[in-house]
Amino acid sequence: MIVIVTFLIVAMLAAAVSAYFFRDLLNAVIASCMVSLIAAVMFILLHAPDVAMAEASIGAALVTTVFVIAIRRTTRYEK
Amino acid sequence: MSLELLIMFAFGGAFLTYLAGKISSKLRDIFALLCSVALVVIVSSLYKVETTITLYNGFFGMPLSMRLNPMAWFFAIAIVSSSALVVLYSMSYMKHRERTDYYYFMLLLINAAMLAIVLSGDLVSFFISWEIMSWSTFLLISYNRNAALPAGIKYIVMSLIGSMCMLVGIISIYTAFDTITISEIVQHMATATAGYKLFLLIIFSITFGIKNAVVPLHTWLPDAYAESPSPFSAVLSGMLTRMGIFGFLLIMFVMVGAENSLHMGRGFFSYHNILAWLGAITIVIPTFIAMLQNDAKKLLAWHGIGQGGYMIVGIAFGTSLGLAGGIFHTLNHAIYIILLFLSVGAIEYSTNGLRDLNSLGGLFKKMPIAFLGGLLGICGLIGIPLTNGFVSKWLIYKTLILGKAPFLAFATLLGTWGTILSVYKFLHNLYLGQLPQEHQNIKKTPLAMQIPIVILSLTILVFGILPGLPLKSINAMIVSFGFTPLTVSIWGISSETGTLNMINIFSILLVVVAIFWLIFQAARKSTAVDQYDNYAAGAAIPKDKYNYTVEFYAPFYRMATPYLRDIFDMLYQKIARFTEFACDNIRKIYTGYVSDYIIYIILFLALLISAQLKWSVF
Amino acid sequence: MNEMSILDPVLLIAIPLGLAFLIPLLGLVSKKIVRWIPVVGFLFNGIVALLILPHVLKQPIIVKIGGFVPPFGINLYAGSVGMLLASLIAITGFLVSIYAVKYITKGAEQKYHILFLLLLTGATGVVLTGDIFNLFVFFEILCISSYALVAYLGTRSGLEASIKYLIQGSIGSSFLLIGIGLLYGQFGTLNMADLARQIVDYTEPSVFVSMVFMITGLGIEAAIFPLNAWLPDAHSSAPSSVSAVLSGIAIEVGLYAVIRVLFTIFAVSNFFIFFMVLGVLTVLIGEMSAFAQKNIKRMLAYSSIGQIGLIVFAFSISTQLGVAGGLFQMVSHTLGKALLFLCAGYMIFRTGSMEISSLEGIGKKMPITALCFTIGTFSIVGLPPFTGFASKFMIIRAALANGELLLQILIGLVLVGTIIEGAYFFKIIQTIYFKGAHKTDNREEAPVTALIPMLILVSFIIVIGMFPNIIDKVLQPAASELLDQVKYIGSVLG
Amino acid sequence: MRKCIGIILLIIIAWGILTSLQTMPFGVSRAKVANHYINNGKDETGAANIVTSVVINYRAFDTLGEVTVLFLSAIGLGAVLATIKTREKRDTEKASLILSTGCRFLFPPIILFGAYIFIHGHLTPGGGFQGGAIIASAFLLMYLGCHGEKRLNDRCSTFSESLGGLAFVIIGLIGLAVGTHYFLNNFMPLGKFNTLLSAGVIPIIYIAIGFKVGAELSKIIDLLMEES
Repeated sequence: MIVIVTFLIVAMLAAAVSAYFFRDLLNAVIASCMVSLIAAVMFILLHAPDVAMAEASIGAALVTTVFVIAIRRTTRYEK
Repeated sequence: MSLELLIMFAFGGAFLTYLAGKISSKLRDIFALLCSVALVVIVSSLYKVETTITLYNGFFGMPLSMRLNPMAWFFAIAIVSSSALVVLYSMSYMKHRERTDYYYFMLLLINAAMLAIVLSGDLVSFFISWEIMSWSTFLLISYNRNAALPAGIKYIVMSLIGSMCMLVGIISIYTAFDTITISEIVQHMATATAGYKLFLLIIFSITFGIKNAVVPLHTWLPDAYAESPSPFSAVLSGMLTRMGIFGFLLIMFVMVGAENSLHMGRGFFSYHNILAWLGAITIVIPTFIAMLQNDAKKLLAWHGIGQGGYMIVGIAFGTSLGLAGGIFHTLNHAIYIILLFLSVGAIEYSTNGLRDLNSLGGLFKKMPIAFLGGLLGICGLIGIPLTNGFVSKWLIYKTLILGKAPFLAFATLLGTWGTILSVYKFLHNLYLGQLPQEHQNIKKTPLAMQIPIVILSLTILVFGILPGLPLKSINAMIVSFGFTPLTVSIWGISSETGTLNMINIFSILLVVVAIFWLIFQAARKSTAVDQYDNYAAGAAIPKDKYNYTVEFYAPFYRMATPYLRDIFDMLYQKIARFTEFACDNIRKIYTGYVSDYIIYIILFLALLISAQLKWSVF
Repeated sequence: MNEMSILDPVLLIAIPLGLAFLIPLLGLVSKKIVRWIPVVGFLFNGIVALLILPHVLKQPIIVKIGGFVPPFGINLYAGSVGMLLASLIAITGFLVSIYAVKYITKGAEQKYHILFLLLLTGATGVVLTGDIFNLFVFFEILCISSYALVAYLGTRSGLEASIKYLIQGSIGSSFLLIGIGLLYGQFGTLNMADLARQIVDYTEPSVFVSMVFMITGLGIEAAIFPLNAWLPDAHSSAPSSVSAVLSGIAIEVGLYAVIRVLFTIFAVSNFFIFFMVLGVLTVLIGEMSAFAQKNIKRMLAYSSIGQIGLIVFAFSISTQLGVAGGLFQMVSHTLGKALLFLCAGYMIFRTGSMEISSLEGIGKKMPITALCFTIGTFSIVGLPPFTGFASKFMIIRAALANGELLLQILIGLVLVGTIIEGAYFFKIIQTIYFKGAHKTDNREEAPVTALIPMLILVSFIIVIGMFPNIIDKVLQPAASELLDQVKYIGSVLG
Repeated sequence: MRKCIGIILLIIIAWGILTSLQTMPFGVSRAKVANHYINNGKDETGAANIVTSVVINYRAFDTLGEVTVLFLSAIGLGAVLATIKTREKRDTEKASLILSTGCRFLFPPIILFGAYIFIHGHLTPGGGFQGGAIIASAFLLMYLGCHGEKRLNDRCSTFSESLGGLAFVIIGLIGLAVGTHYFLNNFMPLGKFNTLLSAGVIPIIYIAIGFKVGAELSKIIDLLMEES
């Protein structure tokens, strides 16, 4: 169990940090989507399935879409 | 009851006049005149009445009251009668101007506010009326547009500074004594410390000094007088500015009390002495600056400042004679300066707005009534015997000589000499000398403008010959301040060193004048020639040179200009410019970049956190 | 209590919310009805609030939402302060929504009315709630609707201002949320009274951290000096009817929240000197920045900053008089600034420009509007006999009452700010009436729907200015309510 | 330079938060309010899901506010986007048959799942918000997978969001009118614990919220998609 949690936390941190460093904004969005997704899993592990549900659908799906739409309307690469 | 009626009449009349103007301008004129005449009637019916009424308790539970006493009545009658004359005058003067409804409304509102000031029995209603007066004055000063706009701003900013000082003073009185009623404050004042009294005197002096244009605070006045419509200049100079004198009387002799305010400080550095010296400076410098003016109204405006100095000297000297002189001079000044502004206004009306002394002249024949007004006005201004100015100036000189203040006396005399020099220029350049060609066919002065001039001219003579009429009620006022009463007769006044008796002077002068007149009549040999009928060395003088009054005091002008600059005005301008500069730079805090703003926010938060966690400030 | 249940303060929030939800449905039926929905809603609110107001002066009404006893459920605290501000919000909202009936003609009208309704509902919620998280929720409603309304005109400057406002506002919201979270972590409750009770005997300095977070978060909406950079842009690019409520209501409500947090929850007394200096800085910087403006709405917006500074100063005197003065200043600023923005709205509409120089001759063109504008400026500057004077009088009185030197110096600076304010407002008045040629334009007065609210506001300004006793009866209990933490805790928790 | 200052300031703020957090022991229940919810929630509200009992009963007012916030963001977005008219047609590739068929196939189950979540909000984890979000994700799938084929019915979404909100408020007002006169009072019988028809008004409110949230989130997506 502890291994899984550690792995998830490391992955989450890695995704968060890489979201900061990506010059390609689309990649950054996907990375932040991953953060949300892992967070959802973590919530399930912490016995909060309802929060997990919200996080998965809103954090991972809807927000990502909104970001992608925004990128589509502007530029893809950070200056 | 009649006090409430008076105030309601004054304010209500102003509003109704405005509404009447929406119906017809004739109705408005008549209504305005009726209102102001009715006010005169009501006020004069209240002669020797002393009452106090409470208007309402609505202002934070403070009783707002009105009270009538000799001082209030004296100022009230002066206000209402001068405003009635001015309204009458305006009926013709303002006829073809725009926005006359607004003009009358503001004029009557100012009048009502001044009435409320002098009648107010407590400091809050005093302040409220004071402020109504200030902002409505601002609105009317700006009426002439263009050059009037900066004048208005200058006026209102200085006025606001004054009001804020007064507000602080009033509220500090309220916190200290828990009352705003003047009569109660008087009783409490005994318990106050000398320092507190001095604080009150100074902070109120700033307000009243600004309004009365005592020298370092005078700079709003010349522009404001010169740029307002002439009838309003008359009100402004005659009564509105003198609300400052009313204020000085109120704070020095009513609220703080004569025995306190005249013993504040030691020797030269006592409050009233410094005030008297400021008054003396106010007499001398503006009077000489007046000499340099080429604008008739500006010239009068500078004299307005200078004459204010006499009043200040008189009341600051603090003897019953001086006080009487100061107060009487306030009234006299009101009469002759209104007269002068009205006659200048008449010229302005006839010449379509000209008031430049260099391009006018010889209007004596064309406008005899205006000339009469101007002549008697400047006689009063100088203080020639038989005019009212003489009596009050005599009282002030006498006070200063009796009070062993040679320097002050010299200053007042110096002021009078300056006055003579400069008003001669005024009189000469307007009425005497040659009439320029283009003014041969000027408009006639309408009757409505002539009547006030005549009435005021007569008043100057009446008060000059029978000074006892107003001096009686001034005497009552002085007694109410706790001074020893003067012995006043209808012809004059007697003091411990000499008696002023106008009937003697009058009869002597009458005889002298009659003799001179006879001599002149008998010896008259001159013939009248046309102004272009003159030659110099056989050649006609060029037309533009014929008016020898142009640059009347040119040598003096060249000599004195460097010393007679209005340094205070320059200083204030500098401060104003600096403020503007500072404002412009402060604005740049808001850079327009969100990142900066976020830094501000985070900085604020971090500062507070570290202040607490590191140093436990809170 | 039984006859009061008809007049439950919760109706002030529930009915406008319901109406806001109803608008899209009505929009399907008729576009015209929609315009009148906010009018109806705030008329209702105004009546209810004024009916409740006398009841709460002695004893606050504690509304238990869902019937759960605080601190377990959410409660509304309808005390004198809350009801005073709620009535103010309802009245202002009513007047401004009448104004908006004709004024808002472009864009998604229906959405404007929803947003407007919700903006003021959020404000009402903030002033009535007794629960700190509930405060956050209503605060969000207030903020989000203002973000959207600022950008409503869709101009470039509007969008830019909205984005700036959004960024800073979101930072504020998250700080507020962090603060609330820390408090909940420390005390395990969200009820204000319960929190206050526990904080009284809690000595850890870290409680201060949560307070600072909350103050900063709320301070951004309240436009206290270093946090107010969003305001000039936002208030000047919104439609004028929105600027009126943003300036008149939104920042006041933000300030109310700051004060509530400071006075009731934390009751920190030695923080106030700092706050007072901040208030004076806000006054000076606001007024000085306003002085140099050429754009009338920006000038009004900066002047709002100055006024907020004055209110902050008054509150941080933290005496009965000072707090009452601050509340009074809130009332007079709301009335005055709403009036000014409403007038400016049609002036700008008629001249087609926001430059002050373009207002030349508007006094002839729109005499009534110009007159209302003039009265508004007089009231804001604090000239009698208008409300601004009465409130300023009270504040100066409060400042001088203690005889503290610091207070005297600070009030002096505040008065310097007032003089600067006077200078620029009087300049505008000259521009309106006395500048420009003597040409006689044909009259283009604002429509009746705009004039009615203006004239009502003017009459309020004059009546309250001449008879401040009317409102003083509410201000005194309101001030003692804010200052008396013990009574607050007692009346909520029993 | 600016970055350095920013980082230093943020470190100070983090330090502040950390000192605060140190005073809270992790995992230890100190909150008496929370204890009350855990111990009495079942009896007072009749909901098997304690989270739901808090969200829809104890703190229903907050929930009403949050629903409004969501409503606001949809309306606000609409209001802002309505004024910006920069619609340009872009060339989009049509989705492949497999993708679009798959999406169409998945659409009803996702909707059903969302409905299940909010109908059973008082019994199982989740509720109106989650259910609504899931429904919105179904619409999102349709927009992504079957480009431009199926659009949200404007009238229908307006109806459901308005009626959802209205239902919430009206139920609250009924609570004020009947029984103990409290706004948002759970005035209906609590029913048999742990059955579908229990917990009084909670399921009704949750259904309303579910419809409302679903409609609003879908609308936001619709607005943004339409623009791009």
